[in-house]
Amino acid sequence: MKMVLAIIRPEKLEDVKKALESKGFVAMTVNEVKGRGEQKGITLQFRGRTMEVDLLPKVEIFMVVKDEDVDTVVDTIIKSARTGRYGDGKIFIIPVEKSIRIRTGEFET
Amino acid sequence: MKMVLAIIRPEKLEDVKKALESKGFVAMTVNEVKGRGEQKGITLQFRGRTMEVDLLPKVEIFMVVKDEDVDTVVDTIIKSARTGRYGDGKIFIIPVEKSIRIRTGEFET
Amino acid sequence: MKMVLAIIRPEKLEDVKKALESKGFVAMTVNEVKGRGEQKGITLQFRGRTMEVDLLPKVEIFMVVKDEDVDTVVDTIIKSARTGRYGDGKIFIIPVEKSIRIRTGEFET
Amino acid sequence: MNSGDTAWILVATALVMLMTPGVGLFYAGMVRRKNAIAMITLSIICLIVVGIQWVVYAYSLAFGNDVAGFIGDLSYFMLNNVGLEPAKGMTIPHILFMIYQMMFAVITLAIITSAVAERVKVSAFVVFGILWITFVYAPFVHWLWGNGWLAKLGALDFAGGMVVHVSSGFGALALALVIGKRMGFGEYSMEPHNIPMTLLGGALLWFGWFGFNGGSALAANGLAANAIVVTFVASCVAGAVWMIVSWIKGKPGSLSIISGVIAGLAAITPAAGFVDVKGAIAIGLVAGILCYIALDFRVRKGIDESLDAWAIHGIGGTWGSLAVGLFATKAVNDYAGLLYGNVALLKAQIIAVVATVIYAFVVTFILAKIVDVVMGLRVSHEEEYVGLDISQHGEVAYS
Amino acid sequence: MNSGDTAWILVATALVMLMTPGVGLFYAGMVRRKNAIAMITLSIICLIVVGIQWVVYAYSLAFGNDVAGFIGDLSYFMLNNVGLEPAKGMTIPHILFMIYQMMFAVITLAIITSAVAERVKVSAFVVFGILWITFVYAPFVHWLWGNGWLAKLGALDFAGGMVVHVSSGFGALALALVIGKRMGFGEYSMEPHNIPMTLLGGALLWFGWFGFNGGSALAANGLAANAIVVTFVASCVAGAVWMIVSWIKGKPGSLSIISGVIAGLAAITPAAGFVDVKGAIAIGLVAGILCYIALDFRVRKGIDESLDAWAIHGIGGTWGSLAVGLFATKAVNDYAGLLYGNVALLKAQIIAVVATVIYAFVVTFILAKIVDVVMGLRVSHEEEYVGLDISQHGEVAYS
Amino acid sequence: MNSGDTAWILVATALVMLMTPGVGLFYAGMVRRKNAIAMITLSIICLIVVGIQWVVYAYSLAFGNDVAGFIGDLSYFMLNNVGLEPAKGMTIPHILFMIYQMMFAVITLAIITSAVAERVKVSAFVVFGILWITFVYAPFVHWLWGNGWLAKLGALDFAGGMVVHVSSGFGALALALVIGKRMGFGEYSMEPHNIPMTLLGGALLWFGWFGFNGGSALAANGLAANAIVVTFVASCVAGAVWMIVSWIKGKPGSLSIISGVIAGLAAITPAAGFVDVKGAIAIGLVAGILCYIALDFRVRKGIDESLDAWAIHGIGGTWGSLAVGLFATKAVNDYAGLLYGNVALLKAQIIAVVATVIYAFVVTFILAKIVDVVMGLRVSHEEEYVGLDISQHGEVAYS
Ligand SMILES: Nc1ncnc2c1ncn2[C@@H]1O[C@H](COP(=O)(O)OP(=O)(O)O)[C@@H](O)[C@H]1O
Ligand SMILES: Nc1ncnc2c1ncn2[C@@H]1O[C@H](COP(=O)(O)OP(=O)(O)O)[C@@H](O)[C@H]1O
Ligand SMILES: Nc1ncnc2c1ncn2[C@@H]1O[C@H](COP(=O)(O)OP(=O)(O)O)[C@@H](O)[C@H]1O
Repeated sequence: MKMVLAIIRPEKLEDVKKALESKGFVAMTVNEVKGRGEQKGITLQFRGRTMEVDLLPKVEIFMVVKDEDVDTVVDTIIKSARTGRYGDGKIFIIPVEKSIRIRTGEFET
Repeated sequence: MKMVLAIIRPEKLEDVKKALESKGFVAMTVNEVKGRGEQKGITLQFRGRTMEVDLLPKVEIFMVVKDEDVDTVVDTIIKSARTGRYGDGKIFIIPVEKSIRIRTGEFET
Repeated sequence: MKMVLAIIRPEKLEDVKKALESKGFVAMTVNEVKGRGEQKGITLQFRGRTMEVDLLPKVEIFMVVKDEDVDTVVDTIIKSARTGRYGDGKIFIIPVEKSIRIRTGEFET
Repeated sequence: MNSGDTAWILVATALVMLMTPGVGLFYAGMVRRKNAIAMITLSIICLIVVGIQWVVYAYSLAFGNDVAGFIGDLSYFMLNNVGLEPAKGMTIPHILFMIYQMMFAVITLAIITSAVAERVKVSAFVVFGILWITFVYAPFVHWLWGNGWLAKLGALDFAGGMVVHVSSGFGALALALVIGKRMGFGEYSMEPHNIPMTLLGGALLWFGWFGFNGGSALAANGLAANAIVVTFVASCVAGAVWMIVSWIKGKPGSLSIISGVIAGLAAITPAAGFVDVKGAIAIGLVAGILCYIALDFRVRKGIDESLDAWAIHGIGGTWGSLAVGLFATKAVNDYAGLLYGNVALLKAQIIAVVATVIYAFVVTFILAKIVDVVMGLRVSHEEEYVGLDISQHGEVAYS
Repeated sequence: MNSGDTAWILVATALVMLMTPGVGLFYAGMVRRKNAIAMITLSIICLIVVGIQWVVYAYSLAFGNDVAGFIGDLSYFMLNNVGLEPAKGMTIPHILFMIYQMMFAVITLAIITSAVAERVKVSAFVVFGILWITFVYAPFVHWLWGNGWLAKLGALDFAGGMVVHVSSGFGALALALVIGKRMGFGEYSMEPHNIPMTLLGGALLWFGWFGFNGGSALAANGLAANAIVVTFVASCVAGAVWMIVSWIKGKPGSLSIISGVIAGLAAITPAAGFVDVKGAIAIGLVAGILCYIALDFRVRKGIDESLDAWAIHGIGGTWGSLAVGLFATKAVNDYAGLLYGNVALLKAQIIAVVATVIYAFVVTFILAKIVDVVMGLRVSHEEEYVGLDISQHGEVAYS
Repeated sequence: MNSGDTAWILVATALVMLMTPGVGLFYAGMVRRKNAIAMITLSIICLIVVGIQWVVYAYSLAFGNDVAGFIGDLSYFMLNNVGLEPAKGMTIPHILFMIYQMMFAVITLAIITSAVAERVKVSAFVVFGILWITFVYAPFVHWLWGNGWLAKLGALDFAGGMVVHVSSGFGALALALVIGKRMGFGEYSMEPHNIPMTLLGGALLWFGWFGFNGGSALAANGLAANAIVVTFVASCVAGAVWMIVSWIKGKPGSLSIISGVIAGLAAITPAAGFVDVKGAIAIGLVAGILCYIALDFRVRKGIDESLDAWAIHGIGGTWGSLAVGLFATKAVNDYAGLLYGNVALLKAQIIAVVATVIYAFVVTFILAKIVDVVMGLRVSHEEEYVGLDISQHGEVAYS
């Protein structure tokens, strides 16, 4: 199995979810994160002092799927998350050795 | 080493922590996430407009442990996190190549 | 490619970011988490009742980098995140099979 | 008509109005994140529903011509005969007295929402609320302030020790027993999701209480001034007691401190127009201790009266109402208590407290049961699990 | 001078002042997290900028000696001739009337920020605000309260149905059209980031409205009391309407309920000194329905008047101003409406409403265009993307 | 007794009371998340502790019969002789004057908590607070308002420029030097955890200040009206100055704007009953600039007076107290300043300012040292690291 870990724009979450759902991929875990790619930083200020802020809000989705589904999932995410502008995000594929359902104890590898 | 990554019910966190502790597994990283398994969505509404909300709060725990400890950890989590109802969550086992302690620089593989 | 996943002190984030930047590693994803290493718990209280709280705020950074860059990144993080006291955190190296840029669809392995 | 008195009651009305969202915030901070909106919204619904109900008929039930010492008639239905001129014996417009009283009805119902936190069906609460104001609150007002049987008996309740706090406190206890515990109560801890919100709500309550107790003098005079002084002092003392006790038992939690403050405020409410500062200190001291014990008892018994309206308002109001019979002094008003050699007042207070405690508990229990049987007080397990914000209101508090 | 009246207006001034940060919080809870500070800060900037502008010359434009029925002269420039003694025909210090009026100007501008939420350049807003107060708000005050042409015509506006709500509501609509939609509007949902904050803001508005409408009696008397009663009742009724309608269409969202309350408050504002409780119920009922429809219409048309100042204040104020002509009753004040057999008042109200709606929309549109052309009303795409908190204020709301 | 005056001071008391949790929220938003509860709770503890202390003996120290021009005697111990009737020369109940003054004592101590943010031991703060009110605050009140030596000298302090702001500001500076910097101060940035909370707190302060300065007229009259006008104008001007300066240096941060507003409020406080609007503009302008420079200086010197009570209240209050001697005008009250040809007042103000600045700094330093030596002012490193919410109160702000 593989974990498909995608970092996307927060405003694209709904689209991505729907697109994946329509392909039958429902189960997922979602997390709000911050990230930067190659963008420049932004200068912040607090009562006269200045500081750099360069991390922008992103959404991290991960789905653990069968090896043969990886390509479909990746394709679906790319299509639904893309705007063509900087900041669209990245997808990483990570090997998963085992997946266990807590409710039943059953597992897949 | 392996990373045991578990998605559990938030209200089970205390139980899981205690169960792991009693088996000697203390170190862990915890994160609030949202997720869905196979549950149906719920319809939301904002001043007349409606929207689907289907991600429920979950807690993600990960522990990086020695290969031989994986089964104990997984078993302990299953026992302490299970309610038997939908939404109990999942555990994923991910290979870890190396673990480094920042304070000392020492590492394990 | 590898994912370098580091759990550090929140107050060290700026230093770590700057150190990595100066070595040319800009892209990263950051997340607020809670964690514990081997510290003892702390007793909390709510209107007379008591409870254990033992998870302290940490920051999780991950960077997906080329295999040959792993050591530099790890070294840089260790140097910039270390205080020498308990709680400095850990770094984990996880294999990544593929990395895809959503904007362009291009990928690296 | 006196413009100074009118100015003060105009403001006092606004202050008491603000207390209801104050209760909403106070409670909302203590529930889980998934029920934050629902908790505040219940307080807003109290404003809306009781606001309408009061002008239509409930004011009349409370203050209409006495029927058998028990209830008012419908002479003020739709505010008929409630004019812009002062009512007999008053120095403020009759209609101002009416709306000032309305705000008391509103907040009393809001206090009760403690009992149903995180599990009530909104529709059922609306129905329950209308019934409760009709059959518990309006009669209590009539008994004590509308020249009903307790007033005739000589019982005193300056700003609502029985009318507001006993009624809502013991009502909450009954309601909690009918609706049952929250899923998971006692199994895992349900931590307050936003303590600063609770402290803000508590601060607004404290602020509004100046209008609540001070306004009950219905004039801007020495009595009003005395009321705000004893009110504030009692709250400080009870807050200090909770701080010290929770310190002894562990750490001085902010929720303990602010709960102690509210306990002191509830306890001084019936007495604010009758006691002096020494009385206030005594009332605050005992209120602090009693309410702390009550809360502890409630928790140990495993009763899920979730946000402690009973322990704080119910027990605080009970103690304060009895304390009127002890500490009332002619230095402040026309009445003397036991400490000043008069036993009759204490007797009247005991009768009034016993009557209101029993009536509030029993009638609330019956009303809650009826609503539960007819339409179900409680949401489904699934709705409770996802939280009332989503299931009842279709909203998410923070995003 | 009357000390009771003065006490009341001192307090009413403070209450209305608090409404402006109240608007800030109300709005801020509904925007995305990245614009939370910016939304509150706009309201604070309204206080600061209009506060200064008002004492320098805008008060004079509004209440100075009449020039052609359209505007006041500069006789009160820098508060010359605005003393500590009562002005003619008043029982409160002239300077107190001045600051009470100032708070109305401030909040009116704050309401308009709805239209530019999450995309306005702060500098441009400051310039727009100064112009708008000068060319729209001050004239409206003069027309209706400064003995201008509408006042002479016999049009009534008790506490600002046209002066405040029509002007800001239709102004917001024009401004929204000029500045354009938010990036992504209509493409993805923009969820409110903190609903409890909106409910808190709403509660502060509700609270402050006691001073807004009650204070407009400029005395602590029966009229003030009537004003707060009808104000509160109308808000409850309109809140109940929104609750019911949103229940029918889905779930009773808290944002619907509180929006309904605000709609009721806006609608009763022009009428609060002229109608009785029955009139208030009618006004609240219709306001609830009309504003709900307006909001729905706005959404369906894809107009990004982001936080619905138009639908709620604009339409609410319009309806309420007309309703004065229907429900005004001599039981409350010296004026009678259509229901009481007088058609003249309704005619005056219609003329006034039409004039103010058109003027507010057109002149605001022109002012916004000028500012847009000269300096740009809107931030860059990139700044909008990272949010105004960072790009305009260099701050992050929560960390 | 005058009912209008009484109504106003009843309300003003409530308004000033609300300022203390306002300070708590204002400060809490600027600290890190792990200390949010602790910061608010300190303000609540000020209410509780000083509330009790004041009625027991501190009011008497402040306003009892003069002893050597320095302090009052114990004639008002336990509020003996503080009745429901007006005190000599007043139109409001004596007991009302007492509680109004109490709220000033409370908030002054709350302002000082700036200096110990995120590192103070609660127990030590309670002890320090009791000492500080006894040995710094009560004497200051006596000197200026209790017919003490500065009053006899002719020094004026309308609403607490020296009594409240100089004392707390310079006290905070001394306290900060004794307790030392926060762990990590200067090494990494400590970002405010919740700026909307700070803005809300600031709004409540602004609101409450109407009661603070307006109420100090002790009557609902032209003087009170003038006080709220100049107060508001000065705050707007100083807020505008900070906005502009921070704009020039980067971006107009909301924290800058609201800090400027508070600086203006602190500066106008001593002058609110003596100057007119032109004076207010001048005071606000200079206050904005001076306090900004002071804050900058404090940061550059690496002094961890964490939330800038010194820069804002201390410097603002100092400037405002001197400004009384410049801008006081007989158009407002019985006193004339330098600009109106009277040099005596300025002399008295200079003496008073110098005396209070030195006394506040030195005595606070000594008291803080004593507490530090006896019981330790500061938590352990470990407790500071996990945060005061957990270590002092056993609570977590948000979950
Ligand atoms: N190498 C990386 N390691 C970890 N996270 C990354 C990496 N590259 C990108 N990200 C994450 O993806 C997000 C979007 O990346 P970005 O470079 O902005 O996309 P694009 O290449 O389309 O501009 C970043 O904000 C960051 O969270
Ligand atoms: N394939 C998956 N990939 C990623 N996360 C998953 C996956 N399956 C489940 N999860 C996570 O686990 C949580 C619980 O899963 P769920 O399916 O509800 O458990 P159950 O199978 O007991 O009903 C989900 O909310 C989601 O966060
Ligand atoms: N085995 C582990 N698995 C998962 N997370 C870990 C593990 N060990 C440490 N961590 C994370 O790293 C953080 C810091 O670890 P800690 O043991 O406190 O560092 P140190 O060894 O320097 O004291 C913890 O709070 C936790 O989040």
